Amino acid sequence: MTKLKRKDNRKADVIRPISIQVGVIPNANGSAMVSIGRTTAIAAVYGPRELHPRRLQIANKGVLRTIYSMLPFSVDERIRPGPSRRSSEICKVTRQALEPALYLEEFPKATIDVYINILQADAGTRTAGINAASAALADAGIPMRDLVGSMAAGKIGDDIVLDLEGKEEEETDCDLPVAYMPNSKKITLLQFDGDMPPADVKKVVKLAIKGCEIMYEKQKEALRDKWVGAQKK
Amino acid sequence: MTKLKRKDNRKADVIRPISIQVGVIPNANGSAMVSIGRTTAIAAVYGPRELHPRRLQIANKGVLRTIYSMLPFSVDERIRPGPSRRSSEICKVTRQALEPALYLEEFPKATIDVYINILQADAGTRTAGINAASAALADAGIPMRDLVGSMAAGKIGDDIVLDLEGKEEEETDCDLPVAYMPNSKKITLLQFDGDMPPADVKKVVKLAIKGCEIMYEKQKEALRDKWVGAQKK
Amino acid sequence: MTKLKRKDNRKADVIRPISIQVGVIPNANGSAMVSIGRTTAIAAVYGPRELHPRRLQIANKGVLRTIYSMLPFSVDERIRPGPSRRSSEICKVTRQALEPALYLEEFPKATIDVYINILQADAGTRTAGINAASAALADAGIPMRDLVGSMAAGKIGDDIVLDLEGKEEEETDCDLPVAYMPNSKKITLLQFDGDMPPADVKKVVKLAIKGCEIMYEKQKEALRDKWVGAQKK
Amino acid sequence: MGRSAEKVIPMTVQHSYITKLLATGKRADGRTVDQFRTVTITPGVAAKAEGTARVWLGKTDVVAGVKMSIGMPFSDKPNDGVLIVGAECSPIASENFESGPPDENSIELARVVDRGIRESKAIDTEKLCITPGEKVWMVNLDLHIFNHDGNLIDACSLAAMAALQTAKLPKYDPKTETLDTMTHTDPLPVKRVPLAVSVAKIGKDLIVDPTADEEAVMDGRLTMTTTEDGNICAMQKGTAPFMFEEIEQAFDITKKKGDELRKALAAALK
Amino acid sequence: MGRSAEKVIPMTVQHSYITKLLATGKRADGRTVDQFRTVTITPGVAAKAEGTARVWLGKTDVVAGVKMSIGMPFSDKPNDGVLIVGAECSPIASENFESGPPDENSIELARVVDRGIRESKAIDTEKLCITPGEKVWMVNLDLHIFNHDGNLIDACSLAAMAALQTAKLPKYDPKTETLDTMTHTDPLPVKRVPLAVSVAKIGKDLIVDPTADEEAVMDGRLTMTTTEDGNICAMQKGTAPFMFEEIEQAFDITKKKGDELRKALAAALK
Amino acid sequence: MGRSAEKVIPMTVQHSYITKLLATGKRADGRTVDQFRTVTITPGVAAKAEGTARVWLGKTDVVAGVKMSIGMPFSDKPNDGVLIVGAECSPIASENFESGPPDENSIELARVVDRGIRESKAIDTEKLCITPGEKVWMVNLDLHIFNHDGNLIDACSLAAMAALQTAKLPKYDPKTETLDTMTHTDPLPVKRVPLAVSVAKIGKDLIVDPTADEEAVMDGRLTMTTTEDGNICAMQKGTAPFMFEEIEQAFDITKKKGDELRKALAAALK
Repeated sequence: MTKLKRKDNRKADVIRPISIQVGVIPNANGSAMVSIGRTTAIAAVYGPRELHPRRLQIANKGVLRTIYSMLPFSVDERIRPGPSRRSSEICKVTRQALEPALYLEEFPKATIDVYINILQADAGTRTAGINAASAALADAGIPMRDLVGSMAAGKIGDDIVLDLEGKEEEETDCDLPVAYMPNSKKITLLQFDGDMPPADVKKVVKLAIKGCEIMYEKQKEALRDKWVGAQKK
Repeated sequence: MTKLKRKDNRKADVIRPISIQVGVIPNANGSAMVSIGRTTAIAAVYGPRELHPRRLQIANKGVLRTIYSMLPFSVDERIRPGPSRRSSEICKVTRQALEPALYLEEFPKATIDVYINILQADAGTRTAGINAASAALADAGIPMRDLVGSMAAGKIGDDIVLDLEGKEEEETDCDLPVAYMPNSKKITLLQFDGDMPPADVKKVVKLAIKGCEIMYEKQKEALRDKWVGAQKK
Repeated sequence: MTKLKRKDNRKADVIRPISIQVGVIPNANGSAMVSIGRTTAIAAVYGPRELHPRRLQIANKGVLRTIYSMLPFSVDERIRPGPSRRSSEICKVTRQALEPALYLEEFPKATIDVYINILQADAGTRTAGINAASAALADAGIPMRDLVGSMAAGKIGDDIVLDLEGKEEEETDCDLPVAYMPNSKKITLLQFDGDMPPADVKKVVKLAIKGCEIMYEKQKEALRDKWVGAQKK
Repeated sequence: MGRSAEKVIPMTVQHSYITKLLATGKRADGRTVDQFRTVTITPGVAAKAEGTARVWLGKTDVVAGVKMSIGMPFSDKPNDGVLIVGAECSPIASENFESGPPDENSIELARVVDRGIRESKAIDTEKLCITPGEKVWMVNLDLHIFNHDGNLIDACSLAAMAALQTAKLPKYDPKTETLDTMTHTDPLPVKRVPLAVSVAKIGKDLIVDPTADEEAVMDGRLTMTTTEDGNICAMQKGTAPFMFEEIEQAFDITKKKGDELRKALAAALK
Repeated sequence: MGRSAEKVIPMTVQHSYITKLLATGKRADGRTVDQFRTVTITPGVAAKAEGTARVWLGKTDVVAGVKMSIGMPFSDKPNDGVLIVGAECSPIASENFESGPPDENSIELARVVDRGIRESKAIDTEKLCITPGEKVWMVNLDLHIFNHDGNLIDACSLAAMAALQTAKLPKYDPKTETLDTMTHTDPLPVKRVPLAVSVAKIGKDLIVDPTADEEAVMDGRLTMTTTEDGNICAMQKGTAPFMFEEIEQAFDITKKKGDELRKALAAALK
Repeated sequence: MGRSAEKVIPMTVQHSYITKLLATGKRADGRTVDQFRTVTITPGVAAKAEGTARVWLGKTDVVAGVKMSIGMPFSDKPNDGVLIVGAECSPIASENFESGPPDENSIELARVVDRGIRESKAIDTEKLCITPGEKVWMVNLDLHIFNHDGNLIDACSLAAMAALQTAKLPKYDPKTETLDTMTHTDPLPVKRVPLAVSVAKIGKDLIVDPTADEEAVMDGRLTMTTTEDGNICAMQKGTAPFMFEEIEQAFDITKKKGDELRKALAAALK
């Protein structure tokens, strides 16, 4: 096995520089901005609020709605605003990654709306979005079973690596994003594109979980920082 | 007049091989698959059921809705899913071809939904669809004044012929689909594209009606077969 | 300053031939056709009538809705039917140009719908549309604070001119449409595309107001003509 | 046409009034069963179009407009110009029409008018070829309703033929491959005059040119498009069923009325 | 799948019935936890397609069809043909499906099937290049549901591979640059057979090939696409969470069941 | 902006509070009538764009981004690059904004910003021509709202000019006709700095930079886009009517405030 050489000289299990800030959208009930390297996601939470139209209300539980969208200039080749097949799927898996953390049964007939905007995209936008959404839900004061950390892992040559950046993602053919609730050890997002024996896939899942745990701690830090900041005032 | 020579050696008043099977979609209240040569239509009936949104309900009668669509790979050049101008018109004339057979006044505020999918298209898809829909409505146990048989006729050279297949339809410039309820002798579908003296048009209508009567008998047979089959079990 | 030479030999402050006729759409509650040179707008008013869907109703006032659309063959290069970005903006400014003339508070939960169709377009379609809509609202017998006259002015070379026609509009880079209620001297539409010192802009606004006053008188005339005509019958 | 027109509960009173009158051979506006309302045909109503006409059948008011452009022929007809017909039942024309993309009724309207023109080869599309397989004239024919008082198909068909017959091609410069839409040269080549005539069935009676009130109570509609030589080039049955004998009657009525309308059209375009 | 399927309030009675049975290793239809329903694969069901297959898993009934055309390659893959997968959960198949553009579930279905084929390089896209950077074959693979009784992803994946393996290229004439869709020549080059197998979690149990009733009460779904050589080329977790150990179990189940399905597919295409 | 912002029943209490304060020359947040909130301009917030800037006016938070590509010029301007401006009032920014295609307010926002840039010829579009009539640079300018607390037009106009002034062209290789979006070379040629300033009318007062609360009670809005040489290049009246004298006052206010903003912009980009 030759020595791993990553584009940005990171070690296999090191995440790009992370910055998380909560409370960035004053109009929202909760919000967060998450940057991981040159990928930035901004999430805002509105709700719980009454769901309209009424025919979509559920009598004994609330609804979580997640809208993921990339700004037109967030990528190399401008993308048109509006939903795409890719973003529809991400909306769905993001919602399913977050739902297990919420007590939706406490909000009958209501909706909790999470909007995720990708400001710059350099790989890992869905996981950055889930981290931002998780922190924003907590920032909104919505009761949660646990925060949800999210991170992808992959493989470069023979090496299993954490948090692929853009160039790496282009060159590898393995991408495995995970979302994870550390308290209950529940995996709430799991997708995989690649071509590998199961044994390798397992290793990648394990490394991704490690990354999720790091993102989980970073979310807690950011929430604590806001709380401490508020206390000081 | 030279001797008629059809692509598939049929006589002028002979329909391609016909197969009708009812009860093909277990989830539906009624269903049927109709093949005429290499044209296959599958129809399913859902309802009578409450019509939503409510503003579309009619106080003293039910509504029949018909949605006709071709599968993308049913034709030579792939067609995109979703409604087209052609399919919108076919939905409308199909609905009007079937309505006279139903007692819609017995289902106030309700809808009966008929979905027609064309699996393979080799001319005569709207008439195949009407035959499938008629058999499916009967299969659903919805009270009917009569079954609706449907068949097109046309002209090749100087000859008036029944049931044009794909190649014939391309070469002729006369296409006249009819739907017909034999008991009351009512013509419930009549369209014509061509360029002919009225006398010829009359002859084509008459031949098409003959074809409708054949399709009518075939529908009855298929319904009887299912009934007998059910009895035997 | 060289002598002004307009394409159609008009003087700077002269409007193209005007024709206004009210009551042109029998089905509507009120209607008007306005031609200014080779620009023709037809407006029809339906309402006040109940607004659907109900969630759009406002408890203590009525809603004015304006839909502006150009017929596909009204311009040199055919335009596709349906809203465009340009027409959306015109719908909005047209609505805001007319609203101040109405007592919407007298029609709680209702809507007044104004449809404006451009039959031929040779510059000045939004102002022609507002004139037609104003006359149609009056024709519908809807109580109004005042009629709304509308006209654009611009600049050709060094000259400030009223009512640019198509060729002039192409060549100038100054277009300033105004709508105006003479009784209260309120400016209800004001837009400007160009590149001029404020002093010049002021002059153009003043000339456009003069044009609005002319259109205002023409509307009154047309309404009087219909009234007198009706009396004679 | 329009959503609520179809939904309307047959107004029993109006229905019996109209049918009782018809039993005596009369109609609410004094016409006989086979009489059209006053037909007014005004060509040249929109300066930017290659051809236009506005048609009134009584209070029904429609306009047709032709715009020409250069485009690609269909691969199976490399030498033929292309006809594209659109129709819009704009909410300006009736409280039953709604904004939005063309509904089922607008689409049927456009397609019935289209088929009559297409099947009769009314436009000499071969003369609209510029470079075979590459460049042909596109004929965009748009139908627009200003006021709906029944019988839209016939009105639109008539307006369409008037617009086509008065249309002139814009000047095309083959060197620069551009159109000069200010200068018009040759007339659009129109060979035949197909016109749609609709027959409405009310009880036992077949009437022509129904008003919106008559359409609201009619039991069926049958449209036939005829040409001057007596041929039929399109048929479309709408709403309720017809008997074979009624169709036979309709052949005669639509031919006779088609010829009348052709005469009125020729007079208007003289 | 479908709006109401997701909205449905877990039917307490049905849920406890299904879980109680599972505690004894049984399922409502008598199957074991790792048993598929009867698998029926019928290729060649639509004459105009380059390849088709209809697949039944019990009462679940889907069809896949391949249409080929000529198009431009993506600029970053100038030598590769293009695969485009679409899916339609048509309202013909369930009262829970609605008309309209593909919803979230249809899109996910298409994308999961697509990824298995794409990541495993099942189609030899380099052989689908006609002129590098300019002309390549486009493979349109459309999935359509006729009856939904659960496990749509597995059924569609199976139908997709059957349709691809039986597809033949229409004859392309490089001189005229036209396709002769009547004449078919070489088979579409398929190198591997990736098949999706979904595992449904109900309580502590992992079962395969869930019916619609079982899906209505399941706690989670995990799909893995495997190839004959034992690799995994796509995974997609749906609905509720999984524990790591459950994922490990799923590796074994999906490999074993994938091989069974591959055997059934080979037999059906013989 | 947004549906409910327009529907809102003028909150009598808030209205009288704001107008009473204004009668004493004060505003709820302590500003004078002609004072902007704190203006923060941060360029370079998105690595993949050719130019970006985020602008805060107090709590109003917007971002503008420029992406460049190669396209066809308009046929009537064969030597000019093309500017395309879009705006999205995303639901992230306010509970009054909704998902979906751009509404009337988003469209007006984009068009007003667009017109100021276009009419003032701020971008030297002739320098964006690569091959006359065939290839020119397309400048896609997208405006996005993160938090709406009033005065979106001014904020977006400022962000737009900051993004344009900092934008650099990606490297274009005329041989391969491809863009290297990793390498940026020359700055986008910007000749003038048009900035929109909106005046809100509340009772008798004209104020600048209204908050969302002030917009909810304002009687009218008038936007003027000025350039450094004192010219006006776009105007747009919104909502309720203005008197001629008020328009005259607005000329002075918008010029003065435009110059202030231009100074702040120059400082931020130094």
